[in-house]
Amino acid sequence: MLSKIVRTVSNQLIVFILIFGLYIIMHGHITPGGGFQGGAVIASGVVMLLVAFGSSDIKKALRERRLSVLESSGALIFIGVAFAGIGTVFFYNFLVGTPIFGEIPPIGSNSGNVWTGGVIPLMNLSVGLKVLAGLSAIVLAMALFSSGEEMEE
Amino acid sequence: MAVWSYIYAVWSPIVWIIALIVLAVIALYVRSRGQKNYKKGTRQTDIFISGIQVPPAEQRHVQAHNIYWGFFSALKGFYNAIMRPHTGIINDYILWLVVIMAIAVLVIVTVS
Amino acid sequence: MRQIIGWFALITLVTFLISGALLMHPFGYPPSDMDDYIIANSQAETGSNNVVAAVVFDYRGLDTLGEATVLFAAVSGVLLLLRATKKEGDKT
Amino acid sequence: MEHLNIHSPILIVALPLFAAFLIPLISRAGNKVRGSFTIALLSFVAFLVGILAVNIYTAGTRVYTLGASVPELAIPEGYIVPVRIIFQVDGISIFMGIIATVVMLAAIIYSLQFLKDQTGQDRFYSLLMLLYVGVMGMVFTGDMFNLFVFLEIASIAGAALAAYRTNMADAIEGGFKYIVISAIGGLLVLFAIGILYSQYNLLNIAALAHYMEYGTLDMIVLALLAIAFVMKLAGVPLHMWAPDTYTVAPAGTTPMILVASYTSMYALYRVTFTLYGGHIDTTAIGWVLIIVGVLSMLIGVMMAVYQTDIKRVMAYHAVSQGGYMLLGVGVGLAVLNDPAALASYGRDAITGGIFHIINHVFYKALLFMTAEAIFFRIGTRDLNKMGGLARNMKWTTVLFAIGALAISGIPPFNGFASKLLIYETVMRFNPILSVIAMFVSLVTLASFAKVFYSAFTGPEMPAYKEVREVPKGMIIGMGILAVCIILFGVFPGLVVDTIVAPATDALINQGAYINSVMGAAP
Amino acid sequence: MMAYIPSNIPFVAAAALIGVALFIIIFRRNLIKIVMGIAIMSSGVNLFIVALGYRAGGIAPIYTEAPEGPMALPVVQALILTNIVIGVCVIALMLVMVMHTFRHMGDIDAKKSRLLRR
Repeated sequence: MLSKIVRTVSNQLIVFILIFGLYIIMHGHITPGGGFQGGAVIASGVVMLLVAFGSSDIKKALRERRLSVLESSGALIFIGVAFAGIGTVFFYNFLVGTPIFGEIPPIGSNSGNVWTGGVIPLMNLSVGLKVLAGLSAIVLAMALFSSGEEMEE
Repeated sequence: MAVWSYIYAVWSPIVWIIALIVLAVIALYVRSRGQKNYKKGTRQTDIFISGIQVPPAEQRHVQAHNIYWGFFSALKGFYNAIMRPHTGIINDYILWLVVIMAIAVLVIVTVS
Repeated sequence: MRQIIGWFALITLVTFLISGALLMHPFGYPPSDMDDYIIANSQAETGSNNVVAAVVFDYRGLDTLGEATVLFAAVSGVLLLLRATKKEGDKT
Repeated sequence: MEHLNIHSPILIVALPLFAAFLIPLISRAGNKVRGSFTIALLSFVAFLVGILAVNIYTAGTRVYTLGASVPELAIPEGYIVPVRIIFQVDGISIFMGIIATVVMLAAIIYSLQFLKDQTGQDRFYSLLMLLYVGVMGMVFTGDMFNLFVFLEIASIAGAALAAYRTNMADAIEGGFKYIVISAIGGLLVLFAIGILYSQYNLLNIAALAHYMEYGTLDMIVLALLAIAFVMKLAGVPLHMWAPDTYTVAPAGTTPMILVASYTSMYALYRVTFTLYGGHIDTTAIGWVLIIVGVLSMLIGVMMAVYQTDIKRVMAYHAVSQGGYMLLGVGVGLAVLNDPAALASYGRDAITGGIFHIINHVFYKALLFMTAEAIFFRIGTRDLNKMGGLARNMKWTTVLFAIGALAISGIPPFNGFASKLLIYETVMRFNPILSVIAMFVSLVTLASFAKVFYSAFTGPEMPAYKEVREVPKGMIIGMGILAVCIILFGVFPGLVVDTIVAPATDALINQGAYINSVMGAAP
Repeated sequence: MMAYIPSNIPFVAAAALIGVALFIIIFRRNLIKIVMGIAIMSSGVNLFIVALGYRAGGIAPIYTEAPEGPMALPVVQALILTNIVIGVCVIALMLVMVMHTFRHMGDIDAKKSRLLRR
């Protein structure tokens, strides 16, 4: 556990990191970024908390089991969206042309519209969930192991 | 289906199995012609090593390490040679990879 | 001995890799049959302004699924290796 | 049904993937639920593999374009090259798929009992499924980069599984060696893929083969790809990781890691036959394969005789038997451009080499499982400490004997069938190679006689008086493989004609593979 | 060939980076350093592949408020995105195994902490 200044600052900062990560995830189809990048940003916020508060405190808040469930569900949503297109072909972008994320932007340079991209925003979201849970789980597990604490099974 | 023939040979596992059964029957017949007056557990079936004390059953088992001892000692030079590269160090495994890959690149580029 | 062989092989291999790099198309002028199609059609086919996102999640979606799978495998592996192994009757 | 048939290539990969993601959640309902779910799903996947196999043997190569508006639309309308990832399943792909599925079923049934009291089971089954996904993806995909991704999935899952027994230092060491080797091999493969991409701006194997020019860069790529895959399939002198990893991996996973290394062999064949076929000097490359094969056979078997760790003996034999496959296919490759020799013995040599893959995977998986059954009961792998186990473990003894006879090439088991094919054809190519192959088979028999003698026969050891037979589930898992071994040995002609000959044709016939994708190009 | 040298420097740098990584992996016994070598090698391959897609004067392949100009190739960027994640995963798993090795053997020297040989 680090000093009080670090703890307070990181407590305030985590909100901004979360918002920034979510922005990167949800705007992945119109601006640079995407699920992996945003998930990594949020996971780095978790690592910051881990450094500031020490692994034993974080363990109480972020149960490894919860992270594991979050990760599994992210992966399941991703493959589920891919499966949903199997009426045509696996991974078919079936949402293009529908009201949900289905608008087609003007071809060529344009100002960007969030309601485009078909299944891409959904996949970004699921991958973002998966990456943030996965990377946090890896770092948390390694921190707990090296500090000699047992993980819950 | 069971007979499998191509250019050189005809191989039929069914015929082989039948031959095996016939041989087994012959062997059993020959065995049944043997002497009947041998009894288990008497001195007739005891181990006899020219009068030396026979060790107890647990120590009589030849350990895996000692099997084919003659083979290994005859091929000592060969085994020393092929044991040396098997160091078990991960760096050496990668070194082998790099060496073989360098040779392969050289050979392929110069041959073609 | 090991050092000499190592250096020799390394230098040979890297020489070939570097000469290969020099033989490649000039930097900045790549051939682009496949990519031209994607750049031209990604907006109409997927509706995504970000062409890279269109490639990642639509044209090469299975790679991304594989990548997510790799991450899942790594997390599973890390949690498997760092598990608590003190349960009764647990044979090593 | 029709729908299942159309989508079967992707379902075979995606359903186990789905299961792998679901297993950590489902494990909360208990071990029984997870076990039955896994078995049920795998049976369904096996059924799909059957459907796909029948379809391929009747209708030829299957193309499945992911994300296109029609599965068969490999190239976008009015364009010249494929853009999307394409699954391309032909004879040899489905052949490898059948092997992986049968072994996976046996391994899961075996593991259900084997791991009953162990910790970390949910992760274990999840990773085992991922290993299966990696293998199936590698053999089904028609895309270079996708091949790399699935290779990495198989490597990571395999390494984590190999290090499963974290309480043992050697298990960690074996897993570490496997992942370092895989990572470096995978990165070199990726580098090679990058060079290919820079030249042709393509990633599809068929399209790359269509546009292949075979310049200097392509030669470097060939060397990188071939040697990386030779290392992953444990060919001498890049085999040293194999004994370390196979020895320590728990029983259910060792056969799957073995299958994963033969998947690399499939990738090697794919590269030499399909990607570069028609350009390379096949005689030279064929001789390279033959030399690697003969070295693997000889050094593998000589090292195996010396070992006293039961799984290490078998691991070195895996290296040695891999040499047979390379020898058979190498002879076929060496005469690929000589139609007369190819028709008279080259084709049969390739058939023998490929047939040996399925035979070897089955009996080696059985042998690894029996070795782990012994470990399960007596807690050691050291042959020096064993003896008299046949008195208490009768089924294991019988199953081990079947596997040992099969690997030594004793008729009527399946090892003899493929070895006979290899001896006969190699004899016509070069008699000395055939004699070496027979000698190796002889030493194999000697080595397994040693294992059988020191583990199963002999007086009853006082320490092992209380040893019991292994549970029924494990025997069923091994029994599946034993039945396959006997059936394949008794009906070799049937097996060769139905599943191996299409695989050989798929390898030799490069044009058909290219045409199934590039045929639509204007 | 010589004419390409100035323009092909990124490819040469990537190849050199791979050479450096192989040097580390071959000649350094410390397991952590081997892992570092693999990380460097991964970076080298990533650099190589992403450099393949650069177009002279090109812009990022994103149509939102895009200026005029040719676009860099998008596929390579997707490929290295995949490879970066794979690299992270492999390295995480390797580090866990090194931690276990240290716990068991009390050493991370490849020569001293080996049980499996011959």
